[in-house]
Amino acid sequence: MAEMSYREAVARGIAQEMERDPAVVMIGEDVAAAGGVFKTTEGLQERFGPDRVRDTPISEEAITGMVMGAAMNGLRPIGELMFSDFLATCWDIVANQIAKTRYMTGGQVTLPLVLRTANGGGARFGGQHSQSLENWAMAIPGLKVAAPATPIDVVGLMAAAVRDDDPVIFFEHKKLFAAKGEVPDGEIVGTLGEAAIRVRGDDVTIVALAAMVPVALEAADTLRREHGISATVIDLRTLVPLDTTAVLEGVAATGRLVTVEENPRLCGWGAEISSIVAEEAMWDLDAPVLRVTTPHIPLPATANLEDLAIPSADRVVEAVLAWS
Amino acid sequence: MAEMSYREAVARGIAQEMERDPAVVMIGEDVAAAGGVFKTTEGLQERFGPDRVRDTPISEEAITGMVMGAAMNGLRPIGELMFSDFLATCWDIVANQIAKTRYMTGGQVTLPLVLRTANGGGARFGGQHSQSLENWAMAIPGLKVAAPATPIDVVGLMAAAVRDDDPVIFFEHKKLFAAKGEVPDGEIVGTLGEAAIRVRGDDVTIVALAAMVPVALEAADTLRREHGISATVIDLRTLVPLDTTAVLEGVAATGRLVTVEENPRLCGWGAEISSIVAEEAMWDLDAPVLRVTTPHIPLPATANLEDLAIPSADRVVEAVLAWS
Amino acid sequence: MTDMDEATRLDLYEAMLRARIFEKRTHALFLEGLVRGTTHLGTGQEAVAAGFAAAMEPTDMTFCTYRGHNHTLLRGAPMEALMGELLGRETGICGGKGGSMHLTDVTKWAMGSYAIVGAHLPVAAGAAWAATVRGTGQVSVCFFGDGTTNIGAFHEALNMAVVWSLPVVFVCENNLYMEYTPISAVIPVEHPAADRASAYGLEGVIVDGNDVDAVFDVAHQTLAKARRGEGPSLVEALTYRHGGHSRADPGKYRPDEEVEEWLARDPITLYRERLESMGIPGTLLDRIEEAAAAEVEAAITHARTADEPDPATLMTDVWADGGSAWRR
Amino acid sequence: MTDMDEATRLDLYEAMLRARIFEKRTHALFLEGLVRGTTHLGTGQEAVAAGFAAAMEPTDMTFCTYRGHNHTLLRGAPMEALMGELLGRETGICGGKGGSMHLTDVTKWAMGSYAIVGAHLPVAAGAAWAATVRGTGQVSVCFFGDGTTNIGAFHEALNMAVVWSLPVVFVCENNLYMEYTPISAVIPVEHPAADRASAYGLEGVIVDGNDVDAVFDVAHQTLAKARRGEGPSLVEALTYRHGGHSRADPGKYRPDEEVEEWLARDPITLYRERLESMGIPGTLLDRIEEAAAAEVEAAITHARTADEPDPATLMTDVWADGGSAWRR
Ligand SMILES: Cc1ncc(C[n+]2csc(CCOP(=O)(O)OP(=O)(O)O)c2C)c(N)n1
Ligand SMILES: Cc1ncc(C[n+]2csc(CCOP(=O)(O)OP(=O)(O)O)c2C)c(N)n1
Ligand SMILES: [Mg+2]
Ligand SMILES: [Mg+2]
Repeated sequence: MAEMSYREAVARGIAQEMERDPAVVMIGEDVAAAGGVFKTTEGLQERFGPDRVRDTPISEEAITGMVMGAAMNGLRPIGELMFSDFLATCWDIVANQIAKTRYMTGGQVTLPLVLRTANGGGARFGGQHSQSLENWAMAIPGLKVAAPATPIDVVGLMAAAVRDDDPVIFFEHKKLFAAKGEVPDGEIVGTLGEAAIRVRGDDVTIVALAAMVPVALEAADTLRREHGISATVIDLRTLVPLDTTAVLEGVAATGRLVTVEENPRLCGWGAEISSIVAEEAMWDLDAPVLRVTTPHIPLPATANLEDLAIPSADRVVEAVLAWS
Repeated sequence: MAEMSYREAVARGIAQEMERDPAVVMIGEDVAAAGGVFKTTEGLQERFGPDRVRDTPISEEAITGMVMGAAMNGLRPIGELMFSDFLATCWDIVANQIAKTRYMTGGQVTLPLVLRTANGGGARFGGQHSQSLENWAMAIPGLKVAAPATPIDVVGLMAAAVRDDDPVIFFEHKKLFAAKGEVPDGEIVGTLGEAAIRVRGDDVTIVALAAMVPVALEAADTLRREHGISATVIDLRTLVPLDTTAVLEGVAATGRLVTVEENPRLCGWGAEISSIVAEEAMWDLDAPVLRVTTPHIPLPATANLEDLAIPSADRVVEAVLAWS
Repeated sequence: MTDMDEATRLDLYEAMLRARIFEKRTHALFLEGLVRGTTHLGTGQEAVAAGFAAAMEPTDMTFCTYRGHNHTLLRGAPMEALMGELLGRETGICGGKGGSMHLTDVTKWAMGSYAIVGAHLPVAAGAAWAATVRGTGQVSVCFFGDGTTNIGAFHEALNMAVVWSLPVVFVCENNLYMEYTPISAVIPVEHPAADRASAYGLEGVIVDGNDVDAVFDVAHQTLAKARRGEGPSLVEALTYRHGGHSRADPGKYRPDEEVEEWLARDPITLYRERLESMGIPGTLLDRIEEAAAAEVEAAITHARTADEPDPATLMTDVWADGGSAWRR
Repeated sequence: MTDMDEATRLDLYEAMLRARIFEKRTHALFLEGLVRGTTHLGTGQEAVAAGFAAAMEPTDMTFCTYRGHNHTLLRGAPMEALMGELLGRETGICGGKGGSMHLTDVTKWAMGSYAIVGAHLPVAAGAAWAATVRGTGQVSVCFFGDGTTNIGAFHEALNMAVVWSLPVVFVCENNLYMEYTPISAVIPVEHPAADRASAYGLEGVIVDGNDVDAVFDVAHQTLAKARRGEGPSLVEALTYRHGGHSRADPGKYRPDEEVEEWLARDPITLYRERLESMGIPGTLLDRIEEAAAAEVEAAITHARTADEPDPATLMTDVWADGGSAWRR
């Protein structure tokens, strides 16, 4: 059992899988010799060699397209997109090719691949390097979507993603890289589609993802201490598969639901969850379903504005109190 | 007053604006000499000349990037993407550059541009040429989104889009190209953000867009004739700005809401509307909000499967009856 | 020039005829409304598909476009299953889910027909990369059109494939047109592929795409180069589509003289003349043509009489577990 | 060689110094934590920005990258407003919303700093296209790095700009590295831009990017060519960044000899030597340097003492109406 940062957990998870299976390879910009611009892949090239861990040109369509082709011919490749915002530069390969090829070929083509990417705001990088794009991937049939919030989940979900026979978009949150957590020694393998109940409560269910999980937990703590409101906090961990069972059970138990999304409001993952609850659990609700999101704006660079934009524990508390 | 097809209305709307304002220009693949692969731009090059209506290479990033640059330097360009699926090939330009530049520059850059594209299924083209992607654009702050359902709205919304000082993604539905409707002579200018109430009823509100509008109307008709249920049918016409007033009034009046989306389920525009209603009008609801969507799958090519996938009037009727 | 025996030549002739008749009948079925949606025929371009398919090893991989009937068929995909797919039947090679633009037969290493211009170039390179990592000795062959040379993915794939010295052969079928616009209107060079080769440290290889022997020869050389570990080639095959771009397009945007000139260089007629001049009896060649025609009719009958896909298959094969569940 | 008077030369020297000192102090402020997020400095590459800015007409347009402080400043953007943006103040040129990677001053035709590699090449071409349609006589100048030559947008923009014969000058600042990876590791040619020029029917123009006179001269020639309606140019300027890629990167992945060699070719030192050899008194050059330093300190003081942006501005300027409403 060792304490380890979220950043270190990325390399640990990848190493565990490369160790296990020679078919696992990784490519991306500055991932090999330099160990990644976020230092998430440090040591992997030294350990697994230049054939299995390789630097690429600045060619996102080539990176993702080659990962797809490699998966079609016997490898289990991992591709890195340095920032999730760059998914847009290869979205055709991801959303139109990788996601649809199995279905369009009647199941002939299997694509066991992972696309990893640094996601999310809070780093003052401005509108083109700060987006939370889990909902882009969630909207595409044929893609699985993971977004861990803790070091142990980074390792476990990375293993699950690499072992899964379907394409997985794996979002690593920049704001969490430095966060530390206990990670047991030995092999760790998680499960795609299982949410984690981080706290159990009776009054309200708060659903969050990635960097919004600590925000939700802080809000739950404030609610308990200052307002005597006990909240269940659900960390979805993956959006596809989506653990609707955990969400619906939370709603049934508490009668209230608040989602906390880092993405801009329109068509975010919280909207999907709200619509599922409105459709299937309306009679369980004692209050409207509230969504706390970044407003529907690009993210500003400067600190005071960015901090206002991204959901804070205070905004979550307000949302809960609005109906108490 | 002349009867005109949806297809002809596209060229009519563009011509009206090119006639009025020399800054309006149009580029795209096969749009000029050939008049467009869907014949939606026929006659425009003859009428306005090769400098204002121009064919491009197969270079979607160049098409959209050049449209952006032209808008920065005094033109009001219209760019065509032959199929909306190809938005993925230039999504960085659209979602990261065009959408965000005004905000990131503190309002310095104005981008009065329109990106037109043939959208939607039902043509047996298969998974890469049939998608309904209005929700992709809706999810991006900084983009306005229009998706007309009738020839007169094609003309009016095209004019509104061209005259608007913000970027507008204009979805023309393939399935509607042959549909005819009355279009008055003379200038027609619509408004972005105004839904149309196509039918008024007391029992349920059905919200639809583009090719789902005729489907909703057919369902409303069946409900009236066969089940004595009277439905309000709202054609949103634009997703951004979103006419939430019309939707909330419909819900308040009928106490029931069904959305009809052609896109695959997850994170569709109906989810956003459902979440708005769950948040703001829950107490008005007498029944759960139901979403009728294409299942969360890529679209199959063959007729019998594609017809099963895309929402039909029967499925809308079933959804309404589920809670009657 | 690779020396070829008569048997190989007859195979090439037969291959081109199978493709030609398949496309001719497909077009008729489209006009009849039996093939729905769209078709993009390879009529006139058979020599490129036949020459390469004949030179490839069984486990070499083919990546092609929506104009991919020729390529998929000539890698050995069963004709009934291809026709079944075009007619959208449950016997279709993709169960009716793909349609004309997505013919695929992985059992024959026909790794897919891709309908968005340029996307499959990096995919073909990736498959070739896997071949090197796994030491399988396979080569990827990637077919695309002249218009595809202007899209970003072309540039990214060519550069990366060369830098990594991957066993992939990029074959540009230059048929002079994109959909309705001539390639000459949108490039500042004469040869869309060959004149770009030096940007990737490659030599531009141009071949008469209507001379199946010449294609076969270039295929041999470039495949051998790739197998020797000497990296990619970029081949520009000069050819022409006899019909329009797709569906019922009459192709009226093309000057009559140009069309006539190219029809006069029909790869099949030319090859028949060559074979006859080599003393191969016309009767033998006729029998090959009759057999091909019979095979196509049989495939059509098989497809026509097949059922539509089971509605339940709408929800299958999104995921590797065979299903489409997104929740639990 | 464009003949230059002493005044022009002194302007070039001053320009490089203003940029150099601005970047030097910016780096210090970043390490102090006053500049947040990230910075990508142009230190060492000033001659490219200075040479082009000096040759451009006031309404010519500049499109640059996240490494764009030099370019935006030297087109005439007010230094306080640039420093204000780096410090995220309400006095910032973008009101604090853009930050280091998005410096823009449309009043000076500095049309933006773009942070996603390659995207601004077609945008610059589009602005040039508008100039031709409207007959404004403007030229677009688009700066980007060596690594950018491998992304699809580069290829699409170059091809289209040449086919449409647009007044745009593409300037590749080849500083030998992408982030931490040398360009030589990811291209099969020697010159990332120049060796690709022929693919677009252009001649490859290579210039010593550390010789401001040479850059000024190439700028004159390529701008004039564009203004004559003779279309785009692709210029590869050989230069080097003195520091790391961004933020606190020490750039340790670069061999010491290489760094020393390039530091010895510091564009500013070289130019000072040239000016002195022409008889310009060192005292005059010192005064220019002192004035530049004073200007930068004043800009820093101005920025430091400015307020943070009004929280209300979070919701402004998504739309042309000044607001951010998505519903009605
Ligand atoms: C990215 C993209 N843009 C546009 C299209 C529409 N389209 C389909 S085929 C085609 C022409 C392609 O020309 P070429 O590459 O020469 O191939 P050919 O059809 O001649 O075989 C176009 C523009 C597409 N499928 N994908
Ligand atoms: C599409 C895209 N991929 C990756 C990045 C991350 N990135 C930022 S700068 C950079 C290196 C660019 O190198 P070069 O073009 O030589 O410009 P330089 O930084 O040397 O000025 C990379 C990879 C990006 N911003 N955009
Ligand atoms: Mg062609
Ligand atoms: Mg560089």
